[in-house]
Amino acid sequence: MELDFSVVIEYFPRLLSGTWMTMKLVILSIVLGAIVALPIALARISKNPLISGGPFAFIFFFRGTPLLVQIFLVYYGASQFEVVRESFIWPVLREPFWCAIIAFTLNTSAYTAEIFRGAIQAIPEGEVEACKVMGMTKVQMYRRILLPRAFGIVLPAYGNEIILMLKASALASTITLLDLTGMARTIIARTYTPIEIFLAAGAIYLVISIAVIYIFRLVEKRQNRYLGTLSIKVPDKG
Amino acid sequence: MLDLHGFGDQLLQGASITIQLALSSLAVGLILGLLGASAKLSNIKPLQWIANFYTTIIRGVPELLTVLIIYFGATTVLMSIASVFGYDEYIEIGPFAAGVTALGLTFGAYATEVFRGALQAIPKGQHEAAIVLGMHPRRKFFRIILPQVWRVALPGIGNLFLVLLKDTALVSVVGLEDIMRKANVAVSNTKEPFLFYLVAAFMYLALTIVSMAVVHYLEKRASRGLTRG
Amino acid sequence: ADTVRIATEGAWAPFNYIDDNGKPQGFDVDIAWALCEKMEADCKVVTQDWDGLIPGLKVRKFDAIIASMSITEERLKQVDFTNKYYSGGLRFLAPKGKEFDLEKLDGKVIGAQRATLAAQYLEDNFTGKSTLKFYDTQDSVYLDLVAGRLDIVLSDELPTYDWLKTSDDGSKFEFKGKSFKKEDEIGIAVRKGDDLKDKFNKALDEIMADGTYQKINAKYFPFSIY
Amino acid sequence: MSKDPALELKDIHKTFGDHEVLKGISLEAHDGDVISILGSSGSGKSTFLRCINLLENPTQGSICFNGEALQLKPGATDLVAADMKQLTRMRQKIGFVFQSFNLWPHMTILQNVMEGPLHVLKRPKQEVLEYAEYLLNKVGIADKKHMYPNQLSGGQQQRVAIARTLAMDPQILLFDEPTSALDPELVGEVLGVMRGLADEGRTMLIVTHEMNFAREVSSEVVFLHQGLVEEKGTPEKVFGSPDSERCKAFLSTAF
Amino acid sequence: MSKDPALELKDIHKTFGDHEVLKGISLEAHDGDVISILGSSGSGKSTFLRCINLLENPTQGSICFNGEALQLKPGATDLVAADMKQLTRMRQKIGFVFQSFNLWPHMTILQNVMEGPLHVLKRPKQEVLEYAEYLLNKVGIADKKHMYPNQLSGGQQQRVAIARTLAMDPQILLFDEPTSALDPELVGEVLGVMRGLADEGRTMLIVTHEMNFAREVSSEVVFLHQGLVEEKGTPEKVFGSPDSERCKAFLSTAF
Ligand SMILES: Nc1ncnc2c1ncn2[C@@H]1O[C@H](COP(=O)(O)OP(=O)(O)OP(=O)(O)O)[C@@H](O)[C@H]1O
Ligand SMILES: Nc1ncnc2c1ncn2[C@@H]1O[C@H](COP(=O)(O)OP(=O)(O)OP(=O)(O)O)[C@@H](O)[C@H]1O
Ligand SMILES: [Mg+2]
Ligand SMILES: [Mg+2]
Repeated sequence: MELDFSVVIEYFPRLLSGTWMTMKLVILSIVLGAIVALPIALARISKNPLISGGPFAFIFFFRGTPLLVQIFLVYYGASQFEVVRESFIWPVLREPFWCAIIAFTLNTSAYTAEIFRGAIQAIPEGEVEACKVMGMTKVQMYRRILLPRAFGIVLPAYGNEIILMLKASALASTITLLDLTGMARTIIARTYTPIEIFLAAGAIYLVISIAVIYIFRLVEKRQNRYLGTLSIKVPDKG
Repeated sequence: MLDLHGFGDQLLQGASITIQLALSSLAVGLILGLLGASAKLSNIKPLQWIANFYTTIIRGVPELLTVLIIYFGATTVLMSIASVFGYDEYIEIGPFAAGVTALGLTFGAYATEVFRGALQAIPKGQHEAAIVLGMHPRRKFFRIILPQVWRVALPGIGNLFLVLLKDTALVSVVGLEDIMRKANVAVSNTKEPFLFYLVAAFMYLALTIVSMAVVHYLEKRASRGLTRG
Repeated sequence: ADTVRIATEGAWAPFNYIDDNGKPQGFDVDIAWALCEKMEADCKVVTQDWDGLIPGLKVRKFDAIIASMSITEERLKQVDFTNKYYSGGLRFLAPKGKEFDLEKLDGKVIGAQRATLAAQYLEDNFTGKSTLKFYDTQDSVYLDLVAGRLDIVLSDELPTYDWLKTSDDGSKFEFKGKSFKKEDEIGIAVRKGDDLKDKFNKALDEIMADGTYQKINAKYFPFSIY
Repeated sequence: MSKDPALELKDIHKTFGDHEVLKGISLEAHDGDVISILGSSGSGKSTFLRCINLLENPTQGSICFNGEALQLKPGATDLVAADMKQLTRMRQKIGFVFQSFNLWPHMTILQNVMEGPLHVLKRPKQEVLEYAEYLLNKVGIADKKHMYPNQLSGGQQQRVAIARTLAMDPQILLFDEPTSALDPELVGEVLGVMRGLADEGRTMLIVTHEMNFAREVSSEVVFLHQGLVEEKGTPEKVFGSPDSERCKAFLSTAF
Repeated sequence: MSKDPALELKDIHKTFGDHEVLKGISLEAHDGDVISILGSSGSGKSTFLRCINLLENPTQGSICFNGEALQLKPGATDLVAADMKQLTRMRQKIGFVFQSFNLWPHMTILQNVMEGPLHVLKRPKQEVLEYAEYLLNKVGIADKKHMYPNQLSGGQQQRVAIARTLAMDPQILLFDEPTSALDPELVGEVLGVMRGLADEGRTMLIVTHEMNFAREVSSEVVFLHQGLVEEKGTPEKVFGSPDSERCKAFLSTAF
């Protein structure tokens, strides 16, 4: 079987439109995920089990189950119920795009929360004590020192998370979205040239990942010029 | 076990497939990871290039796509290689083999980085202490370095295994009868997606918990004597 | 001789589906076994995702596809087909009581299974006018129709007929308009140049002649679908 | 002002798990006192110092600051602050200099020094800036103000840490082995700065292993042993003719 | 046996990049010699010692062991062993004790000591076990044999490292500042063990900063300066009336 890359050229514009959908999915869920993650991370750090219990369970569920299951639960699972279909959230839930965003956001926020938590807890105890002896309140301590400090630590792990999210977004294709993978699969349904089209799609993903890695390296370099290297263990996603 | 409209047994069968898939991929991935790390740390440029190429590609392409490419592509590639040698029969790459290949490759790429970090974390003095005894390099690697690498790498590898466990769900897309696929079949028969996907989720969660316990046990064993007692 | 590996999809009731023992069943599967008996071949029926059927056949994962696959020009570029073993048609499907002017589906959300004749028809005729959604399986199409995410569905008439009649959800939906694309002929796909094609054709003639086919037909539909 | 001591600690106990590290330590510091705390490793010097501003929670005892008692209430295993506002206020008046500097690495030297007065005390920016520059000048690193901590040597970092503490205008300064993380060559710089502070009449509590320094600058020397005050007095007394055998032994190995 | 020196180094040079660290050092050690190598930090002491068993590859020079020359061939930037078998054999006869012990943390004390004779020399297990226990007893930590290195203090770890080296029955022992990673209190234990070895008549090369120790145990003292032997002789000579001004200066700061 010879490969025929002319189909790639022919369908390239459609692959690009899939790429755009992928970008929208990733950017939106990463941004929303970060916003959701911060309070979860802070609650998770609390020594009070009443406060940290919920976030713990949330993080555990979303990190412990496949994203594919999570998407199906949101998309097919929720719509099974009449109540949901008649409620005010249905206009959102009926859209596969928003279902994907919801699943991705919840998923990435669980991972991001762990990254934030790791970063905050990686700050050497002495630096925290330096805040305390100065008479800072908890709020001042977090706002002025710990969160800005954590930002620098978080970078490598967070860059990783974005790439993992980019790749995980391929699962949107399973709920009718024409993201890059979905578009590739649709094209293949017509042309029966899986290898050519998948390779092309893979190459596009690769280019985006490499761009993300590159950007993060740059930012990191700037950050760590002064910071030295303090990094945390990265929880990976699946 | 719940009856689940008669699909309970099938889901359990799916779980068994999922576990087999995960363990087989783990074995493949660990070997690839060690080879990859050794290649990256070797002084041989072409080996470094190959290893870098491998990890970059695999880590930049969605796992779903890797599974699809291997599934549809590997057979073609294998057969065209075989036909060069005059062998023209069909070479079977079933969903299981494709899954193991794709997930093993993925695991291996990430494990390469974990092992590389661990190898580099072994102080130079550990090597030197073996060298000055006149120890053979291979013996040094297996008796002195590897046991320590293993300890350092374990948390990272454990993490990767949890990822792998969840990635097995992707192989359902090419028709492997794992938990996810069985859940899909159950959904199409019963029209109860919420129930079955939730059950699937908890099955994965259970597998995750068991894996975490195993990893924890291994970590404890491996760090025997390494923390001040 | 060698085993003949026959692939079906397993998500296209009543033609092919997976029962709660995990075994493929349905009209296609019955036909497959009947043909095998006539050919005196050792057969194995495997399931395979729809998207993977033709690629799988081409790389010899299996030797034939009996999965209610329509004979189309595009597919003929990739594979050979036997004579038809039944013929179908496409038909729209929507909630009972809702009025549709089938000439004016602009702005509506229409669903179909990816990589089917229906999907292709929609792509050729409705791209840019209606919102098209393609699914991995026909089951998912029904799930979303029931959920209300789809206004209207285009699918093969015969399996949909079965769904309307036999499923709980089906009772809330009905066909809209006439069936079309009646020339849609369903055949068995084999690799290009494979002599299995002739063997299947011969066996098909035999089961048509000795009434086996009619018996299988009657098991699923009260009318002839040939 | 009354004649209350600036700081008065009574019968401070501290237990970690089963291990009683402090077994009842009392100490008074009046304005202008420079008190050196000596003792072998593990004798509880750091723990005691950290109990003063509740970096560690004592299990028993009382802490008075200018005659005002710090409100304590029983927690799970030890006493915790009953009034966070009061604690915060006291901490603002008690400066603490760590062995390991603990500068914030993501801020420049100047930002480190300005952080407290600007955002905790909420003083006007211009005033804080001027004062910070004055202090950095005083500890001799004004020229490094736009650099980051990791770009400085240990001795320089410790001087910044002292400036950061001074910027809060604390009434008392606590030092926990401020030079022991430094290379021998760098110790001098920091001791020089501290000597200057003593000469200014600042009230200081200093945990140190630098005997010569302690002898020169202290108004009082306290020798801790196994969680208790074993010897206490003027430097002449403690270094010259200690009563305690243990103190004698400690000093003989130290010199 | 002939009267060949146990170890004979001739004109050893070593360059790192552009920096010539050793500029031609020669040295002979006969059986029973205890040679101390002194010199300020950066003078090349460690580098020289590490060149002896090719932990560093010299850029020039020759190494003879019992009259047998170590085969060297030019590598990319320096001389590398031409015959790995020969090198391995020589290394087995030259013991090396590191500043930082380098015990293998995943093995117990006993396993650390037995590893070499058992798996490198392939001696019978029972014999190795008995000898290991004898050695651990000799260095005074027989009771710790089933513990792991990290559970021991630095001084104890260094004694294990010495036992591990002795277990190979080396003809010569090289020590690279064996006590400088230890707390002052622990130094004594290790020096005691080494003194015992010297008294037994072992051939040793010792890089050290412990002047008193060097003076007592050495049969010869070598003072390195900037990659060259600046002074050399009996301890009486070198410590008592060194010819070199630099040596004099070094010794005056050291005591
Ligand atoms: N957080 C803690 N948990 C348990 N034990 C502790 C803790 N902090 C200190 N200790 C123990 O308390 C004792 C006193 O410690 P502390 O740090 O106060 O001694 P120190 O006099 O400052 O010694 P050094 O001169 O070494 O700094 C030690 O035995 C130490 O192990
Ligand atoms: N691997 C290396 N690469 C480059 N330079 C090196 C290397 N090892 C040592 N040097 C340099 O060689 C010189 C001599 O180092 P060496 O460690 O031999 O000194 P030393 O006499 O042992 O000092 P010390 O008493 O501090 O251990 C130093 O200037 C050092 O920086
Ligand atoms: Mg202390
Ligand atoms: Mg050295």
